[in-house]
Parts: sequence; C-alpha cells; structure tokens
Amino acid sequence: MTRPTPAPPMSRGDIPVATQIGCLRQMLLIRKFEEKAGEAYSLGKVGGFCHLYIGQEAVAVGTMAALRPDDYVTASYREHGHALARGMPANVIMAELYGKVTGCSKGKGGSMHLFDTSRNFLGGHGIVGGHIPLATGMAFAAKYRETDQVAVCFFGEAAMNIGAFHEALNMAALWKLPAVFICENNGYGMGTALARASAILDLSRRAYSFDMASEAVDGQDVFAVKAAVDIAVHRARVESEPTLLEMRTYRYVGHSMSDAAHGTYRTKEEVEEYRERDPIVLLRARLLEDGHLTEEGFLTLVQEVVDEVDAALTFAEDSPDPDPSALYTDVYMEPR
Amino acid sequence: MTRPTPAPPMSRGDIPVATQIGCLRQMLLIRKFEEKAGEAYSLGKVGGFCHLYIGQEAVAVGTMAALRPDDYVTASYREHGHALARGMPANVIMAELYGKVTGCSKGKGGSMHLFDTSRNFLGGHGIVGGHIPLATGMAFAAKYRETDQVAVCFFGEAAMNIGAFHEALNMAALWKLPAVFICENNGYGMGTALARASAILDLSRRAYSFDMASEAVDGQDVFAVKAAVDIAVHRARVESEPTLLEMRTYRYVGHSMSDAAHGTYRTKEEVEEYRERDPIVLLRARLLEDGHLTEEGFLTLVQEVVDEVDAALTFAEDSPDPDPSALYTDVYMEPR
Amino acid sequence: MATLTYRDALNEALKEEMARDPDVFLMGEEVAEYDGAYKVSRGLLKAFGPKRVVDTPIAELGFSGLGVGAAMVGLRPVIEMMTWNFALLAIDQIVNAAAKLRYMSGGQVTCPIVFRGPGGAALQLAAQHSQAFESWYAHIPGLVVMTPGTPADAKGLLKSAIRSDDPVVFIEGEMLYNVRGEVPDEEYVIPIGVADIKREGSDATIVCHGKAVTVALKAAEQLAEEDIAIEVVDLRTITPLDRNTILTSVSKTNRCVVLEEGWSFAGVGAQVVDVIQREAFDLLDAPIIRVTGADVPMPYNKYLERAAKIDPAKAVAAVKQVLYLT
Amino acid sequence: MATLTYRDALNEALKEEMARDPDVFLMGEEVAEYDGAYKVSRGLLKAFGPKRVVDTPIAELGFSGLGVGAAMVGLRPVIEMMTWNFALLAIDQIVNAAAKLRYMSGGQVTCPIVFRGPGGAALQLAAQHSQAFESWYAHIPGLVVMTPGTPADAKGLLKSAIRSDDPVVFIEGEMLYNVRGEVPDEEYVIPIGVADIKREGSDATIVCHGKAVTVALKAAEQLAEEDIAIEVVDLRTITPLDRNTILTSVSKTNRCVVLEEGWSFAGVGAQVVDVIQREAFDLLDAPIIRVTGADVPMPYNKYLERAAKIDPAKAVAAVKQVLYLT
Ligand SMILES: Cc1ncc(C[n+]2csc(CCOP(=O)(O)OP(=O)(O)O)c2C)c(N)n1
Ligand SMILES: Cc1ncc(C[n+]2csc(CCOP(=O)(O)OP(=O)(O)O)c2C)c(N)n1
Ligand SMILES: [Mg+2]
Ligand SMILES: [Mg+2]
Repeated sequence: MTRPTPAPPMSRGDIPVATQIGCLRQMLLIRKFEEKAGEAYSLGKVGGFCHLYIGQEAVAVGTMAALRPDDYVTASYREHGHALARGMPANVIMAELYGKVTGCSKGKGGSMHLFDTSRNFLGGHGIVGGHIPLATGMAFAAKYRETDQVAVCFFGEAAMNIGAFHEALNMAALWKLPAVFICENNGYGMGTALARASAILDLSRRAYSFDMASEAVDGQDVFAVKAAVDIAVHRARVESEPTLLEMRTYRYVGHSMSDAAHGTYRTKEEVEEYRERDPIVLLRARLLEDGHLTEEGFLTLVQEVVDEVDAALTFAEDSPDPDPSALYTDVYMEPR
Repeated sequence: MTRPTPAPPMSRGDIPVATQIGCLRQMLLIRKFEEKAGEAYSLGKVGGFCHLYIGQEAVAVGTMAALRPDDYVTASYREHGHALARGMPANVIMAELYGKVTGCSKGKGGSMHLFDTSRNFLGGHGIVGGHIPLATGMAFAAKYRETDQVAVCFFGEAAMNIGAFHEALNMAALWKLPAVFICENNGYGMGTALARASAILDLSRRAYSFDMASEAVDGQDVFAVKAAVDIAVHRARVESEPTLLEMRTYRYVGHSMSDAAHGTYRTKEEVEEYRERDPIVLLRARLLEDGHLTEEGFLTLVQEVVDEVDAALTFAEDSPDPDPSALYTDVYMEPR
Repeated sequence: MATLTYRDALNEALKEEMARDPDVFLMGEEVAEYDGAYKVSRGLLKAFGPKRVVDTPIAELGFSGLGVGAAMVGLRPVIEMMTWNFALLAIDQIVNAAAKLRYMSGGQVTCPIVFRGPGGAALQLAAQHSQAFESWYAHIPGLVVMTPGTPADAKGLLKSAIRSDDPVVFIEGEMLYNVRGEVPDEEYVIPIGVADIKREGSDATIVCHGKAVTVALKAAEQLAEEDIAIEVVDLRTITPLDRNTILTSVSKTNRCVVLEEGWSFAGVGAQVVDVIQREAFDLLDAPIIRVTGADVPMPYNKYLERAAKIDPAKAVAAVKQVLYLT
Repeated sequence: MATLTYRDALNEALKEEMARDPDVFLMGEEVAEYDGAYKVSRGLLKAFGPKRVVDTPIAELGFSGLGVGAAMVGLRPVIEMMTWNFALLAIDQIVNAAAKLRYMSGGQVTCPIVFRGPGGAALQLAAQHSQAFESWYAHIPGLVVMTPGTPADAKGLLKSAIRSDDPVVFIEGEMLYNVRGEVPDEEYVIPIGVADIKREGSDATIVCHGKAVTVALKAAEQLAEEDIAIEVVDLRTITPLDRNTILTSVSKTNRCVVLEEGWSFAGVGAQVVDVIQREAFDLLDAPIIRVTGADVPMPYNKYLERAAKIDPAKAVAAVKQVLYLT
C-alpha cells in the first residue's frame, strides 16, 4: 500500500530562490543541449541511436536537486538530461555524442552510454530495464558498507513490464535497500501507448506487489518532483526503505531521431496539449509571478545556456577521435 | 483488486457423491504413487531429480475436477500428481520415472518432463517459472482459435519472484486471455521460506499489478480448490479473463529426494502440525461424517490404488529401455 | 524478376505465408501499429488485423514463451525480436523450451515457431546493440539457424522457416534491409540446409553467411581484377550445415577463408574450419584463415567501429595469405 | 599436501578470500541457510554471517544484475548459479552488462564479479538441466571463462577469479564435487590463462577442460597399456586461451584430439582446432579429431544418457584414429 508520506511536501516558498533559478537554468540547459544534439544528429555529426529528453526535464532536474553528490545515479539510453542535471559538463557529453576521445566515455559509449564515475553517474544503459537490477546492486552496496548513500534509477514506463523490474523491486523491498526507483511515465514506449502495453494505468500500484512505498507525481512540476524525491531519499537514507515514484511526464519529440514527433501513434493535437504543461514554461511563469525572475533575467539565462551549448559543440567539433589503438583497450583490465 | 466472485462457492452438498469419492480416490492414488516413487528412487530404480507431491494432492485433484478434457494443463517439475489427476495412467508415469520406452515421454523426459498430448497435459517443466509464459501462449491460442478452451498453469510460490511470472501475467491480463494461474504456496522454495524470498506474504495481491482477479484458497480442502477453480474457469471460458489463485498448501516431504523432510529449514513439529490438515484425512473424515463412505469402503479404495500403483511398478520394471537409436530421434522432425 | 529490397522480400514472405495459413501470426514489439521498428512488417496490420499482428509489451522472455506455448498447441508464431541483442532476455525460452520440447516429450510436442529479427552490427549503435549471436544458437541441438544474405534468400528462407515444424532462429541484417536484389516472381521456397555458391571460382573459397556475403562478393570482385578467382560459398543455413557444398568447393580450390561478422572465439567459422580440416585435411594447400569482427565490445566512435568490422580489404588480405601472395 | 574434494577446495577458496577481503560476498539461491544446493558454501553463513552470505529469491536475472551493480561500485560479488542452466535467465546481465561496462564507459567502470556454479551434465537430470555453456561465454569479449578439472585447480583458480578485476564465468562440474585430489597446504593462486600439462606424452595430445580432464586421463592410462603415450593438456582457463601450451604440445606430438563434454557445433574444441590448424598446419600428421557430447538435448534414460556423454572409450578411439591405428 502507498504509505503515508512522513512529511507534507515542501511548498516552493521553502525552496531557496537560488535553487529555483538553478533548476530553471538546468532545465533550459537540457532543452538547448537536446535541440543542438538533434541538429548535430541531422547533420550526421552524431550517429547511432539518439533519444532526446525534451519535455521531461523537470524529472531529472527535480530529482538531482534532492540528491547528494555521492549518491548513485543510473538511467536508460534517454539520459543526456540526467547527465547534465547531475553536473556533468555539456562539453564532455556533446563530445561523447560526437564519439570523440574527450567524451565522458572516451567516444566508446556514445549517446546511450554516458558515464562519469567521479559523479557516481553510472550510465547510460541500452537494454530496457537492464539497469534496474544494477541500481539495486548499488543500493545493496551502500547498505553493505553502511555509507548512507542512496541509489536512484530512472527508467521509462514501458520498462515496468519487463521481468527485471519485478525481480529487482522484490529484492529491494525484501532487503530494505536504500533505492529510489523513478519511473518516467511519458505515455509511450516507442510507438506503444501505455494502455496497449500495461494491464494497469496507475503504475505506482505495481509497488503493492512488494509492499513498497509509492506515489504518482506531477513530473512537469520540478518542485513536485523534488518534494517527492526528498521524501523518498529520506526514506532510503534514514529508514533504508525503497520507494517507487511514477513521474507523469511527456516527451515532445520522437522516441529517437528516426521517429517523427507525431503522426503515427499520436496526434499533433495531443503533443500540443501537453506542450501547455511544459516544465520550463511552468517554472518560468511561477518565478515571474513570485517576482523572483524578470523577463530580462530569463533571457540572460537562456543566453547563458545557449553559449554553454555552443561552446560544447565547438569543443566536440574540435576534439580528436580516439586513437585507433583504443579499439583494443578497456576490454579487460589489461590489454590482451 | 480482487473482484467479487460471480457466484458463491458451491458447498460440498452440491457435489455429486461419486465425484467426492472420485476425488478421494485420486488423492489416494497420488499419495500411494508418490510413496512408491520415493521407494523406487531410494532403490536406484528412478534417477535424476524427483520431487514428490505428498501433501498437496487436493490442489491438483480439485483443479482437474473443474476442467474439461480439452483444456490445457502445464505444471512444474513437481507434476506426478497433476499428471495422475489429469487421468494419465499410473503405468506410463511410473515407466517414465524408470526411463522406459513405455513411459509417457518414451523415457527421454523423466520425472520432471511428463507429457501426454492426447490429454493436453503439456509438461512437466524444469525451469522455475518457465512454463508460465508457455501456458499464457496456450490461452492465447485458445482465444485466437475461438475454441473456449482454458489454459491452466501450476507453479510454486517461489516462482512468483521470477520475471517470467510478471511478464506473462501482464500479457494475460492486457489481452484478456483465458488462463488460470495456480500458485501452489507450500511455504518453501527448496529450503527458502516464503518470507525470506518475497516482500509480501499475501501472494494473491500480486495480481493487483495487472488488475487481474485473484483469490487465496485453502489448498488442503479439495472442494474449496474446485470451487475457486470453477469460478476462475468460468471467468476464463465465458468472460475470457484470467485469474490468479493462491492455493495455501504444504509439502510433507523434502523438496526433492535428496532433501530431508525437516531438520534444516523447518522443524519436525511444523511438518506434524500441517499433517493435521492432510487433504486426504480431511476429505475422508467429511465423507465418513456425511455418511458417504464407510471405514470399509475407504480401505477398499486404498487397496484399489495400492494395486494400481503396484501394477504400474511391475509395468515399469518389465518394460524395455529405449533402443539406443532413440538417442538421435525427436531432436528435429526428421532425424539428421 | 522483380527487384526488391531485402526488407520487402521479408515482408512478402510474411504476407504470403500469413495468407496461406491462418495459423501463422506475427508478434513482437512495434510490429503492428508502428509497422515494425525496421518496417519489415509494413502493411501487415492493415492486411491481417490485430489478431494476427500483435504488438507486445517490452517483455522478450514473456512473449517468446507465449509464442512457444502457442506453437505447442498448433499455431505457427513468428516472433519478431526488435534486435537479437534483446533476445538475450528470451534465450531461456528459445533454448530451454523451444529447442527441447520435442525431445523431452518423447516426440509428442511440435514447436513450429520462428524467431526473427536483425542481428549483428548496424552503424554506431555501440556495445549493447551490435552483436552477432548465430554461433550461439547453432550450438544448440533442436534449433535451425538461418542467416540470409540476399533478398531472394531472405524471402525463400523465411517461407521455409515458417513452414518448418522445427523451431527456427532467423537472423537478418539491419544493414541489409535496404539492399536490393532480384527476387523470383513466382512462389518459391529455399530448402533448409542448402548452401549456395554465390560466385564460382577456382583459386580459393570464401565461406560466409548473412551480411558477410556482400563483403565476400566485393572482395571477390576486387581479387578478380588481379586474376584471382574466388568461389563464394554462402551457407544460408548455419544449422543444419551444408558440409557437402563447403567440402566440394574446398576440394576444388584447396584454399579457404572463412568470413563472419561475429567474434572469433568459437564462432561459426571455427566450426567450418573444424569440418574442413577433418574432412579435407589432405586437400588443403594452406591453413584456413578466418576473418571475424574484432574481439571487443562494439565501440561507438565510427572509425573504431569501422576498424572492428569485417570489410572487403580484410577479406582480400586473408585470401592473399592463403594463396601465399603476401 | 592435504587431500580434499573439489567441493571442499572451492569452499576453502571462498573462505580464504572472504576472510582476506571484506568486500567479497556470496549471493545466490540456497547459498546461506541451506549451505548451498551442492554444499559448496558449507559453513560460510556461520563463519561470515547473513550480510556476506546472502540467500536470494529465484530471480537469476535480478540477482545477477544486482551483483553487477554492486561490483560497479567496488564490492566483489561471487554470484552462485545453482546450475548454469538457470543462468540463461541471467545472461543479459552477464553479456550486456558485466562484459561491456568497462568498454562502454571508456574504462571508467570496473566489474570485479565472479559467476560460479556447476555446468554440464550430472546424472539423469534430462534436457533442461544438463548443458555445457562454456563456449558461449568464451565467445564474448570482456569475460574470463574458467573450468577447473581438479580440486587443486578449483581452489587456485577460484581465488584468482575472485581477485580478478574482470568479470569471470567460473564453471564447475557437479560430477566433480566429490572427486578428491591433492591440494597444496600453503596459500596459492593459479594464474589466469595458463593451461596445465596434466600428463606428459609424445604420441598424441588430448586437449580438454573441466570434467573432460578426468576422461582424458583415464583414456591416457588405458592407452599407456598399449604403449601409446598421451599428453593431456588441460586448458583450465578457456578465455584467455593458452595457445602456447597447446601449440607446444602439438608440435611435439603432431597429433591431437580435442575432448569436451558440450555439443560440437562451435564448441570450445572448434576454436582449439582453428588455432592449431592455423598455427601448426605443417606440424600435423593427421586431422584433429573432436570428441564431444552427442548433439541432442540430454535424454533422461540412463543408457541413452551414457551414450550421449563423452567417455574414455570414445577418447581412446579418437586417439587411435589420429594415430591411424584403426
Ligand atoms: C530489452 C529491450 N527491448 C527492446 C528494446 C528497444 N527499445 C528501446 S527504447 C524502447 C521503448 C522504451 O520505452 P520506455 O521504457 O517507456 O522509455 P522511453 O523511451 O519512453 O523513455 C524499446 C522498445 C531495448 N532497448 N531493450
Ligand atoms: C530458474 C530456476 N532457478 C532455480 C531452479 C532450481 N530450483 C528447482 S525447484 C526450486 C524451488 C522452487 O520452489 P517453488 O516454486 O515454491 O515450487 P515447489 O518446489 O515448492 O513446488 C529451485 C530453486 C530452477 N529449476 N530454475
Ligand atoms: Mg516511455
Ligand atoms: Mg514452494
């Protein structure tokens, strides 16, 4: 059963203005980064699969705001936003998309496999649901070592139908591991709407199978996200109990660069309707309303992140490809 | 949520006496068969893994009493009882345990892989949970062909923690397949008590994750089993909706022949306590009480099944091993 | 003969077999409303309806097992793996159920199922999305493994696969989907277990399958310019392996290169080498050289990826080596 | 030297490494309270407590992935597969996660994990419980694969495996657990990737690993009675493969039989054959013969099972064949 939450969610009034502005800036950075990544992809500068995070920014940003630097974070292949929100420089992420040796994974991982062990950002995983057990193992390690770290795992709603989800959540609950499972319910797994893939729509109910605390959260409201994650992180860190959070969100763009934003499996109208709850628009409006931000201040922020992304693009463009010898390194500890 | 059941369970007064006696006889047959199988194993006549069904007889017998001959039945490796209850002759089952060519799987399957396609008894499967998707596929086929057959799947409570269970039940619910999932909760998966493997104890609640009808049933009462399965089968056959039933039962013997009945992971006292709710003792007492059976009649029944099992043993002993050429047949349609 | 893409050839095979037999259905992720992640199933939902073209949740283990169960009771499922990388999640149902049910039921259970989808590497999809698993499936008795390299073979083999009463692992090439080739207009099937000489030659044999066929043919063309005549043996079916065609070719050329996109250790090529060295030991004028993908997880960077993959130049170099021309 | 069973040798390795390094923990089904399905972990729960010896639900995919995740952040998990047959459910985590994390993270992530348990056939466990998968894992770059054949190797290799920073697939033999052998009293490890000459001889080489070592040694003994001197090369580690030891032996004997309990197609032996024919082509006086398990799902009946398995007689026959004595 969904447990009573230990404290009422913070109102945004409790959140320092600097944090609020910081969240807006991060969401803007992700938005602009993703737009540029999409462009670079269209120009053939970025290859492979490339899944943009546009529309879901509040989930990553709100979550990271609730974490400590030593907490563990894992995500799926749609993870540029999580990496940025975790504080990884746009430079190394863009360079990774370009496959350059200066990329966070030395050009070997690409868009789907961003890693930064110095920030405990542990991927970037391409198998749907495959990283849910991994994150559970990180929570296990934290408990084993009594470090009070928390392991946070982001995955899509379609990943909830795969066995790994079920097995991992059962163990997390059984062993009371300090994990926070964050389902980003953007309504679709590729072209498949939730209702065509899951026998229930109220996904947080899946936690009942494990007697795990759970909650459905407005994933377009960055502070609603942060508030829910604050509670879940507290539950994990202090009580060593896991939580499943369902973040209700939406992706404005196609599943990957080869998928149209609308037309096949959803209408233009639907996408436009959701655009009205754009997390950036919402937060901007609030900050203006609360008098914490001016129109001018906003434009300055935008300019800052655009510059940052442009610099990242230049960095990526100017960086070298890996040396051919890199093909055979990193397979084993010692090259064979 | 557990849905309201469409009709109140039948009282045993509604069940024809012949059926009641038939159920007792089947349970006795299973009990005696298993005892002999255990002996034969100890004598080295039966090899491999051998998992006895002693204590759980009411589940298979009560369930089969609710099925049509053309319904599909699958079970785990602990399936001698299900095969017998489904009407497979003791002869061919015992011969299979002996590895003889007269066995139901021609001596190639053994104890864990009993098959009889003429009775739609489709195994006998050795991978925990592996047959849950298979049964779901049989239900899919029934719906595809509009045959109004039902697919019934027996598995242990420990199988509920494996991914295949979750994936299959989601699809069964999503596509409204005529399946009945029967969890035989005997308290242990090998040496692991339920509470050490599952984050919840009330296993029928796992159905909430799929909005599937579910119920916990007294698995020691053959008519409680039949009544619950009757309803589930009706739901499947008529409404094309799946059900998850948790049958609360107990195994009096070790997990397999190499496991002691008690001592390591449970006490002798516990086993003896459960013995008091022996499904055969319970039914016998009721039939005596209701005046449908005499002590003498009971002994006659016992003698009958003992004779049947003895005959099966002789049949198995006297049957030939497969011809050496059988090694290479049945790999493909045509031998290569 | 019409010229079709490999994708459309597969699509025709599916369409024809579904029209022919109402027990055939297609199931997998995005196969219906989305027309297939790689559009192999384009138009099938429209033609056959949602009963026979079924979108699934992301649950490879579950829907593969569901397919096996349906096959056990007489349907003829075609299960699309969006890519064979994801089939690692389903492999228990393929290996422990599909491949074994006939045997362990003493011949009672038949399992006419096809698992199909793209295998191997495409472009810059990195380590988790660029793997060739044909040697794994070929290792398992009870499975038939097919790897068509051309549109015509793709169509004819898929039709055979769907009609087969044995479970078939059918591995396509994502990089082949847009490749065009002539496909017979009339109905045809390609027999299981029969290799095809894609090009005749007398100086050396290249044994290959799947995507490597294109590489081998390009290498052969380049070598032809140097008056080296290559015979290209396309296995088409990995198991059963057509030993005769391989051995006949090698007994003519006495030199052999085995080319495959997958990793080297215990790859398909290792088995081919084993067969040749044993059955044609005295006929070999040089050791058999294998050309395989590099033994590394696939890197994302395009130059590294290119270096990891087989290509005509590598095949040419190997041929020159077996001809002692280097 | 003490005489220990293979089981106890493994148990000692676990005990010593767990005592040595608090980051090592053992996880799997029935490893703790039950002391292990095959009692390899006997006494470990008592010695190290439930934090470090962890019973799991039946969830191979989940607990393997959990182990990988724990390894990614610095623990050193030993994951027991009750048998390797069940690891088919976990193979995505072994192949798509453990084997690839270092590479796809550009060398940042280290994954010091051991997956261990019995592989191959025991007695009459039938098709789903009698499979040898070492060639599959050896196919995957990023994994180390070990298959000890004796108690001393079991102990020394397991200690190396636990100390390795690369993920290790460690395949034991259920039929070997009760086999006794001398095990050094002092602490030792066996280096990864070094084969062992289990018996010296000059007439022919038998290359083998795991359970097949016992079979090879028995065959060698029988052949010795006919004055045929067999050199038995025990690979011990499948990947990395010790090519030198194999090639040195074959260059001495000029004849080779490769023996393994698994299926033939693309088995470990196929790779060994490939290496030898290429590197020692001119040194071979006869084609290499492989002796493998029969290419069928394992039957239950004991006589059929016996016929499906390798045995000394089959190895002897193959040796005579490479010596042209038949
Ligand atoms: C096991 C597996 N199956 C299929 C795929 C192909 N695939 C990649 S993303 C995706 C959809 C996932 O949807 P969801 O989990 O909702 O995440 P989202 O893409 O919406 O963020 C699929 C089917 C995969 N990568 N892994
Ligand atoms: C996937 C898998 N993992 C492990 C095993 C080994 N094993 C066989 S039976 C069993 C316990 C199953 O318990 P449960 O599902 O409760 O059924 P029961 O034996 O009690 O009838 C285990 C772990 C197996 N056969 N398959
Ligand atoms: Mg989604
Ligand atoms: Mg049980």
